[in-house]
Amino acid sequence: MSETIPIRSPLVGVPRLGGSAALTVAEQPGSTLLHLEGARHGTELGAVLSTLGLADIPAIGASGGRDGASLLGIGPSIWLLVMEPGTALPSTLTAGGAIGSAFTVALDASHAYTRIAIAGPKASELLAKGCAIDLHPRRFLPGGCAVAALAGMRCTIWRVAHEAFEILIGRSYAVSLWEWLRDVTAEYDAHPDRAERDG
Amino acid sequence: MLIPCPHCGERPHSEFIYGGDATLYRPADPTRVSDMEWYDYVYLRTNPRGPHNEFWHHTLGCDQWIEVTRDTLTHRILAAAAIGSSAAGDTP
Amino acid sequence: MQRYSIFSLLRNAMTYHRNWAEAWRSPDPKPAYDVVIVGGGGHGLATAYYLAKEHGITNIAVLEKGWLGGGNTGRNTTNVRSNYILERNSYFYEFSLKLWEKLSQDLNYNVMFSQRGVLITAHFDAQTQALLRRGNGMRVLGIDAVFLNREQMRQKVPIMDFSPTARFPVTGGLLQPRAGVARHDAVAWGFARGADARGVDIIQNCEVTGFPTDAGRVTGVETTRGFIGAKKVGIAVAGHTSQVAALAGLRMPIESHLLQAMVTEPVKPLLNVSLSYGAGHFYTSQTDKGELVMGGDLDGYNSYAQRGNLPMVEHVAAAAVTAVPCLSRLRIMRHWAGIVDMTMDGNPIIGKTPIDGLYLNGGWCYGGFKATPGSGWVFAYTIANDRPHDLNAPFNLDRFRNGYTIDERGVGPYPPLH
Amino acid sequence: MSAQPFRLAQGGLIARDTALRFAFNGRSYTGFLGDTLASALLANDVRIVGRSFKYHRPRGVFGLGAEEPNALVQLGVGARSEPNSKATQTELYDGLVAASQNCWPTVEFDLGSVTGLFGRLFPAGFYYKTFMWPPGRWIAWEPLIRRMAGLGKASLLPDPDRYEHRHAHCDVLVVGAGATGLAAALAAGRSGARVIVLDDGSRPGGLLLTERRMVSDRAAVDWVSDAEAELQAMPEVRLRNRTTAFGYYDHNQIGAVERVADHRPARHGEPRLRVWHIHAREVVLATGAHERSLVFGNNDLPGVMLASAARGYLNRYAVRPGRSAVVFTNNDSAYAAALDLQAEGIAVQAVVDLRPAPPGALIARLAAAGIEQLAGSAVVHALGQRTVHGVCIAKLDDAARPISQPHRIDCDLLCVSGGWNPAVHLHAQARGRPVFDDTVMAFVPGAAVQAERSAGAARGSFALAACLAEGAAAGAAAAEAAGFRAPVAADLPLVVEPAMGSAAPAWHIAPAPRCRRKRFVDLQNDVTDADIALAVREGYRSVEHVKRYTTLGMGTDQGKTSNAIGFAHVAASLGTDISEVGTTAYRPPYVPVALGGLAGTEGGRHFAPDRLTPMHDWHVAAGAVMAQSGVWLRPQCYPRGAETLDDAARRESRAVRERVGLVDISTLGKFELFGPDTAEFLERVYINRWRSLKPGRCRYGVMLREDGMVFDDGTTTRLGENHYFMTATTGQAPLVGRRLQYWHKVLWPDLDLRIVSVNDQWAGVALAGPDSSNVLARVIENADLGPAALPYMAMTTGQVAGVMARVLRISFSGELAYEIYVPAGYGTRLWEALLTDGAEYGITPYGTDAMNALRIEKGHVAGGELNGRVTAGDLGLGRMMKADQDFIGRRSLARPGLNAPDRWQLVGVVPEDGKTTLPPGAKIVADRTDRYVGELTSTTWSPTLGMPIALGLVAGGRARHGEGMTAVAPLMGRSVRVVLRSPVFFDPEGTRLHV
Ligand SMILES: Cc1cc2nc3c(=O)[nH]c(=O)nc-3n(C[C@H](O)[C@H](O)[C@H](O)COP(=O)(O)OP(=O)(O)OC[C@H]3O[C@@H](n4cnc5c(N)ncnc54)[C@H](O)[C@@H]3O)c2cc1C
Ligand SMILES: NC(=O)c1ccc[n+]([C@@H]2O[C@H](COP(=O)([O-])OP(=O)(O)OC[C@H]3O[C@@H](n4cnc5c(N)ncnc54)[C@H](O)[C@@H]3O)[C@@H](O)[C@H]2O)c1
Ligand SMILES: Cc1cc2nc3c(=O)[nH]c(=O)nc-3n(C[C@H](O)[C@H](O)[C@H](O)COP(=O)(O)O)c2cc1C
Ligand SMILES: [Zn+2]
Repeated sequence: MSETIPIRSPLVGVPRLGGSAALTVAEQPGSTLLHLEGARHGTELGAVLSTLGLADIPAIGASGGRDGASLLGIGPSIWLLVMEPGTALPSTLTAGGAIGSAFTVALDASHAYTRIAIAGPKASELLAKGCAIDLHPRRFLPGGCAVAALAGMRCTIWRVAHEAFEILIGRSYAVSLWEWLRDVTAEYDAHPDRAERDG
Repeated sequence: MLIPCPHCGERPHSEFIYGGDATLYRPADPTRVSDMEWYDYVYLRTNPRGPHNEFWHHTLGCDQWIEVTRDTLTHRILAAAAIGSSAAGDTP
Repeated sequence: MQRYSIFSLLRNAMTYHRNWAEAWRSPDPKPAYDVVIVGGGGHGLATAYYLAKEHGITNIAVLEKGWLGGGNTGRNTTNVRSNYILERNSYFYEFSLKLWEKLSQDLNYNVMFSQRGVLITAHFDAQTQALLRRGNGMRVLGIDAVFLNREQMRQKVPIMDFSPTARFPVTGGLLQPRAGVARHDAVAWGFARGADARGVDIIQNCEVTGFPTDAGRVTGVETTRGFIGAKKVGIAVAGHTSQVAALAGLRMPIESHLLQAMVTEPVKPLLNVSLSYGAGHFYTSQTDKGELVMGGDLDGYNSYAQRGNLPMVEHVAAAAVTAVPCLSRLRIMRHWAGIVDMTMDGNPIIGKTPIDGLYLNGGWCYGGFKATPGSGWVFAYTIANDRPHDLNAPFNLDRFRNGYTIDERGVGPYPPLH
Repeated sequence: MSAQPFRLAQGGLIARDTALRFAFNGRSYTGFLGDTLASALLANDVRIVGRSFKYHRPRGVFGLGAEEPNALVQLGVGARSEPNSKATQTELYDGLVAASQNCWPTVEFDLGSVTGLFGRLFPAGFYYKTFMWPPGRWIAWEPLIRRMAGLGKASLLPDPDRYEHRHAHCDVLVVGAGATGLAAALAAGRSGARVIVLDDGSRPGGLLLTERRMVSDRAAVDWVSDAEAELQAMPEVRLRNRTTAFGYYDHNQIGAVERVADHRPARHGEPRLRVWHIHAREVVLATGAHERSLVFGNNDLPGVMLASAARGYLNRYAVRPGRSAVVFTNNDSAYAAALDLQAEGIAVQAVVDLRPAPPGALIARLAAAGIEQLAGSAVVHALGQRTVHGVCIAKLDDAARPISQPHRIDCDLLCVSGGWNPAVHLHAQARGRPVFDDTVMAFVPGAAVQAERSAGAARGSFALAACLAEGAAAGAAAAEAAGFRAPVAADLPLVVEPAMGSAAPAWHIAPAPRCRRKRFVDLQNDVTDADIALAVREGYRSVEHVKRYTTLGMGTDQGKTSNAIGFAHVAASLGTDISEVGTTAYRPPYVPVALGGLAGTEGGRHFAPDRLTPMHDWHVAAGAVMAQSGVWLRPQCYPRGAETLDDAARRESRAVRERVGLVDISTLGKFELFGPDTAEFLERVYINRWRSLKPGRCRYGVMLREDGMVFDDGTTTRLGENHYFMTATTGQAPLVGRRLQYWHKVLWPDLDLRIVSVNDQWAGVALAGPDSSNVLARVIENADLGPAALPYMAMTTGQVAGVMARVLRISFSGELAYEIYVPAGYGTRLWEALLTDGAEYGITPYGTDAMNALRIEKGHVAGGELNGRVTAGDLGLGRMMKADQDFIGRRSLARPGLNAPDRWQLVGVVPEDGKTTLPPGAKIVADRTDRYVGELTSTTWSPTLGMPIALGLVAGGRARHGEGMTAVAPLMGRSVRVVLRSPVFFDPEGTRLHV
């Protein structure tokens, strides 16, 4: 079944970004994503929420969930369900299962996005090089998410911890974003490449 | 400029694409309106020098059309709302 | 009119330039005129000038709400060209270009029309084909155009990025050799001086606030300096066309948009052609004083704020250094904006209005500076004869209703896209 | 390497233990860490730094910082060379190389200065009056003018440095870290607000660093360090030196440029400049003031210097700006300069004060210091050829006319102070209107429009005590306005303030009789008082006209030291007063900003992202020639061996016609539509019928704009009862997505449907050719491909290469063909499977060139034809239009213009001789050769007909099939006889589709 066949990452072949104390940037392959629209408030939705351990469905900009399954509010009655690699899906959360009927639209989006984890003390400084939203921890709390321009590309930016972010970028843009990241992370020694050392 | 997206909050206008005059009213049945009325809908604009009801599409954000009232002289934003929940004014 | 020449310059040097005459008077408005022109920009002044010169009508007032030439004429990037896609545009702008070629002598005022060529760069196949269609069309109509291949481009603008790592490699370019740039302020001042010398009253700080009519015919203008009678009234107010036309109860197929421009610090000659980048929103030329004048795309929203915003400035800068990497260390010294009157097909409106005796010249979008002499000439003809000249007949107001739009970009009734 | 003859033995804020070597005009010198290039040049007795713009007159250091009009140098060499760099703002670093500009052969002896001799021939605007002959030959004169103008030289090499942007948000932004700014930052910071403090200097302190003052019993400099330390300690406060706010934009957004690595080499990966986008709730403008000059003969000679600058070089840099000085002022501030200079052993010959009765306290202090004081007098002109050697001084009458016989005093330094201009630039950019204040004789901030407040010297409060108090108050008020409680500033630092007299109006000192020496208002652009008078005399009366006619304030300094003086001269010439005249518009940037900085990382490599298809890597590995198609990169063709691109495309298209090929169509726009009203929605947005479309069936559709022109075309497939799959053309896809939403959400919100873009989720492959079904049959499981189950324009699903796929029997090529869609992450898998199983059918990957050839043969329209000016009728698609229901654009179709007989219509075009290639982009001429009746829109070589063919648009073309015309391409010197025909060159009956 297709679920078992690994998804080919668009970042195969591009130079990887290593890590440093200040910053690590790495792709997070293998998560299962569902694009959800139009919550049908009813028993199915209830089932889905309880599986996720949520009392209520997250508002735009908020997220919630448990056991490696998180629901992100990314638009007006639009959500993204992010399931960590390897999390055994409760049947309620399969497109065929309860979630399929809890929402007007439940589409597999696992192939649509490339997921990039950015963590470390310099993480928000890095994002501030290409993203206009206010990342101050008072304003953008862990668990918060936002769809915004990063280096001019549309991204879902999800703060998973004080110093850790996840970026969901449209697959066809992934390489362009990665190359930008390569460029702007150089100063943190986030990758060994010394080619353009200067002075 | 910063546009307060009713869904995403304040964002630079470079995240948006402009959608023009939001006070236009497309006739329910275009066949029933005069050439003049149709011409007015497709081509004529009030183009005010002051408060202007307009659409913006949050292309690099929530991907929604929103309705904004903005002063075209000062660029002050007077109101912003999701489509339909028209706080921004008199679209039919 | 005191003639300008190297000799008059020498003569006046002897007297320490104390005896130069005024370039134009600053008269008070008369109670009435044969023709009142609303708007003291290049087009309004040129209209008055040609009314006097070509049609012998000299009892004219040009009313300017601010200082003459302070509108888009005073803030544009001065490209003068006739490299258009559509036939009607070609005829009109080529006519205007021919007037440019004699303008300094005609006005006895050096407008510094520098025919250094306007060059549009090509990077993609579809774009190359479009430029070829355009250039071939120009040539058929007798307008000069050459297509440069990559090598010829390298010769013409060596400072562009011809490296293997170029973001968008240059594959060619369409050059109009006779096109170029001019000294924008001089155009307004030259026409003002020429019109004034023929008896035209140029009245600054006089805003038109209304168009009294009698039985469907305009009788004059209300202004901040009182009523001024007129047999005929011509509107040439560019970015403010909707506002002014509304005073006469007319709705316009126009949106007013912001267009920005900027200049670098002056440097020694660096670029000898007016360059327009095909792979991004950036075009530039170097003034005789040495600054590179740059522009890009519209800000993209209705605006009357005659002032720019940072995103477009930065986008132009990005395109600039992408196209011409050595510009990166040049500094922007000033940036500003103008209010352009974007029509629904990206082309101007020059002709009669539903109101007798009221004529309209507007909708110049971001491209009316090159039209200044041509526009003034045909508008003067239209006002004098109460009917359009063949050259401007297609640019009538009715074309939108009748489906005869002149849509170079082919994007339809969405002004910011033109 | 020379000693530093003009360096004081001790003092100054320089690190004497760190000597720095630098070169100027080929000679090498030393300075110290903490120097600017200007202070180091003065320390080394370099007086002539550059040549002026118009007359090429020698010029020296005039100011201390951003206001500098004169000391512009060519900084650095090679790719990093930068013209017009202000020596006063260039921090000295070891190995710095700079040179004078705008001079030849040398700055000491510049041939260009002959223009000075004929200066009289070049009054303001002289070029408007001549160079008009021979007619139309301005272009012949132009090069001369251009060579003389233009100051420095731009490097012709690509810039090796990096640039970045950074976004920042704060409650309170304080611009300027002088006494006022520091006081403001402390007050705001103590409230807990998020504060950003910017200063364009290399360290905070502003003019305090140049003054010998005490702030609450500590030396001012120490007070500054304490303030700095306290601010550094506050977690929510950021203090940024070398960072200049250059623009105040809408909604309290401020642009600032940080000079990260101009004074030292960049560290690995670090940018040279960082441009900040700061969004501040509240802004405090503590930007200080710029000292003005005075207008008298030869007031541009090297050695003439602003008093505050002389004082700055002395106190901050421990540099003697001269040996013996005269101070010329109209206000108190210059007295401190005189006293400091005298104290350091520079013989101050006299303080010449325009005011008949300067404050007694000041007179007393001069007397105590043994400095002569000449009240009610003026320097009528400076003496000297290349630098100041002396001044001529005369007493004045009430009308500021010299009365006494001028007497001479020798000196090599003339300190001038014509009062101060508050730096209201940012306030004005924020749409405030500066107003003229008669007590300080300057334009001060008017009412604020944005959330902004000025304090200290920036609002005309020049007394240090006032600066500190206003700063603290402004900082607190800003924090409060941003919603924080600012503790009442307990300990305002104490300062002893010398009594200040008011400045004398000193805009214009009449020249001595018959004195023809030039008297400059704008030093950089060589604008004299005579130029301004001339402009007004010639009718250029608006201050904006004067500016443009004389170029007043249009230099790189934007008139910081000169504009106000110029406006006053305009007022004088008009006989009105300066508040009547007003100012010219203030525009960003406050200081010039490098294009690279504004571009940030968007310049060059990252300019416009590329979109890549799921099979991108495969294409590249297979040696495809990748071509930009909108934002996407797509294979144009896959040349083999020595094949040219044309050969490759021909081989590929032939392969499709004869056997089977596959092409990557992942770039098509893809949407899924859900909901009961979807069919109705499609009826309204497409020109053709949709309700009749059954599940499992596809249909080709055309969309119009409201003006009736064709907007886009594509196919839509009904996947289920209320579930549709729509494709749009690659180029229009984003626009189509927005329009679909607009039509739904804005026009018909009542329709119950949802539109989701699934562009990145799906990979698409078109498998085309007679053998396509055979190949597909091999890769697909549990799907019936038989003509009954899957006829033309039908869809099915199946397992392809082990993954669920959508298979649409659709053809763009005119062959039996399938569009196969699988989740993007399996795209390459699908692609490779097809190649493997297709091998024995000689399956051939094809690119956009071949795809074009095939669709042109079939008469399918694309980019070239869909130029936004064609109707469905023009394309021969009129029959598709439903008659009985409205759809977008329909109402516009009846207009005469859209039904004119001479509309350009789609035709096929072939060379008359059946072989000559058709020039791309050719126009088509019929009877008259000075007009065209149409054009070629797409040209190619037909694999089937084995000859060149084209699609074109021709006036009334549909009725002109068979007519002979000429395709002309003058640009290529080509002209080919052609015949018009039907646009469908291949299988008009579509038999190949229905096998
Ligand atoms: C940044 C920028 C770059 C451009 N670049 C180019 C280019 O490279 N090439 C090109 O060909 N074109 C260019 N243009 C367009 C060109 O500048 C204009 O189309 C042209 O100058 C219009 O001239 P005008 O005389 O019609 O309008 P303006 O020069 O704007 O004159 C109109 C005048 O009417 C006055 N007015 C308005 N309302 C009233 C009233 N009620 N009463 C009295 N007076 C009134 C205004 O004050 C103004 O002075 C550019 C425009 C901008 C803004
Ligand atoms: N005696 C007088 O007549 C007189 C006149 C003027 C000033 N002063 C003295 O000057 C001082 C005034 O204090 P102040 O703090 O108001 O002014 P200041 O000049 O001391 O400080 C202003 C600071 O702001 C910086 N700055 C200006 N524009 C900037 C921008 N756009 N971006 C970033 N930084 C910018 C400057 O570099 C400077 O460091 C006091 O010491 C006062 O005594 C005296
Ligand atoms: C072709 C051209 C060249 C310009 N060159 C300069 C220049 O060298 N220096 C300068 O300060 N401004 C220059 N400007 C900008 C003007 O100062 C001014 O900003 C512009 O005319 C808009 O007017 P405003 O800023 O008063 O609104 C130039 C403008 C144009 C159109
Ligand atoms: Zn949004």
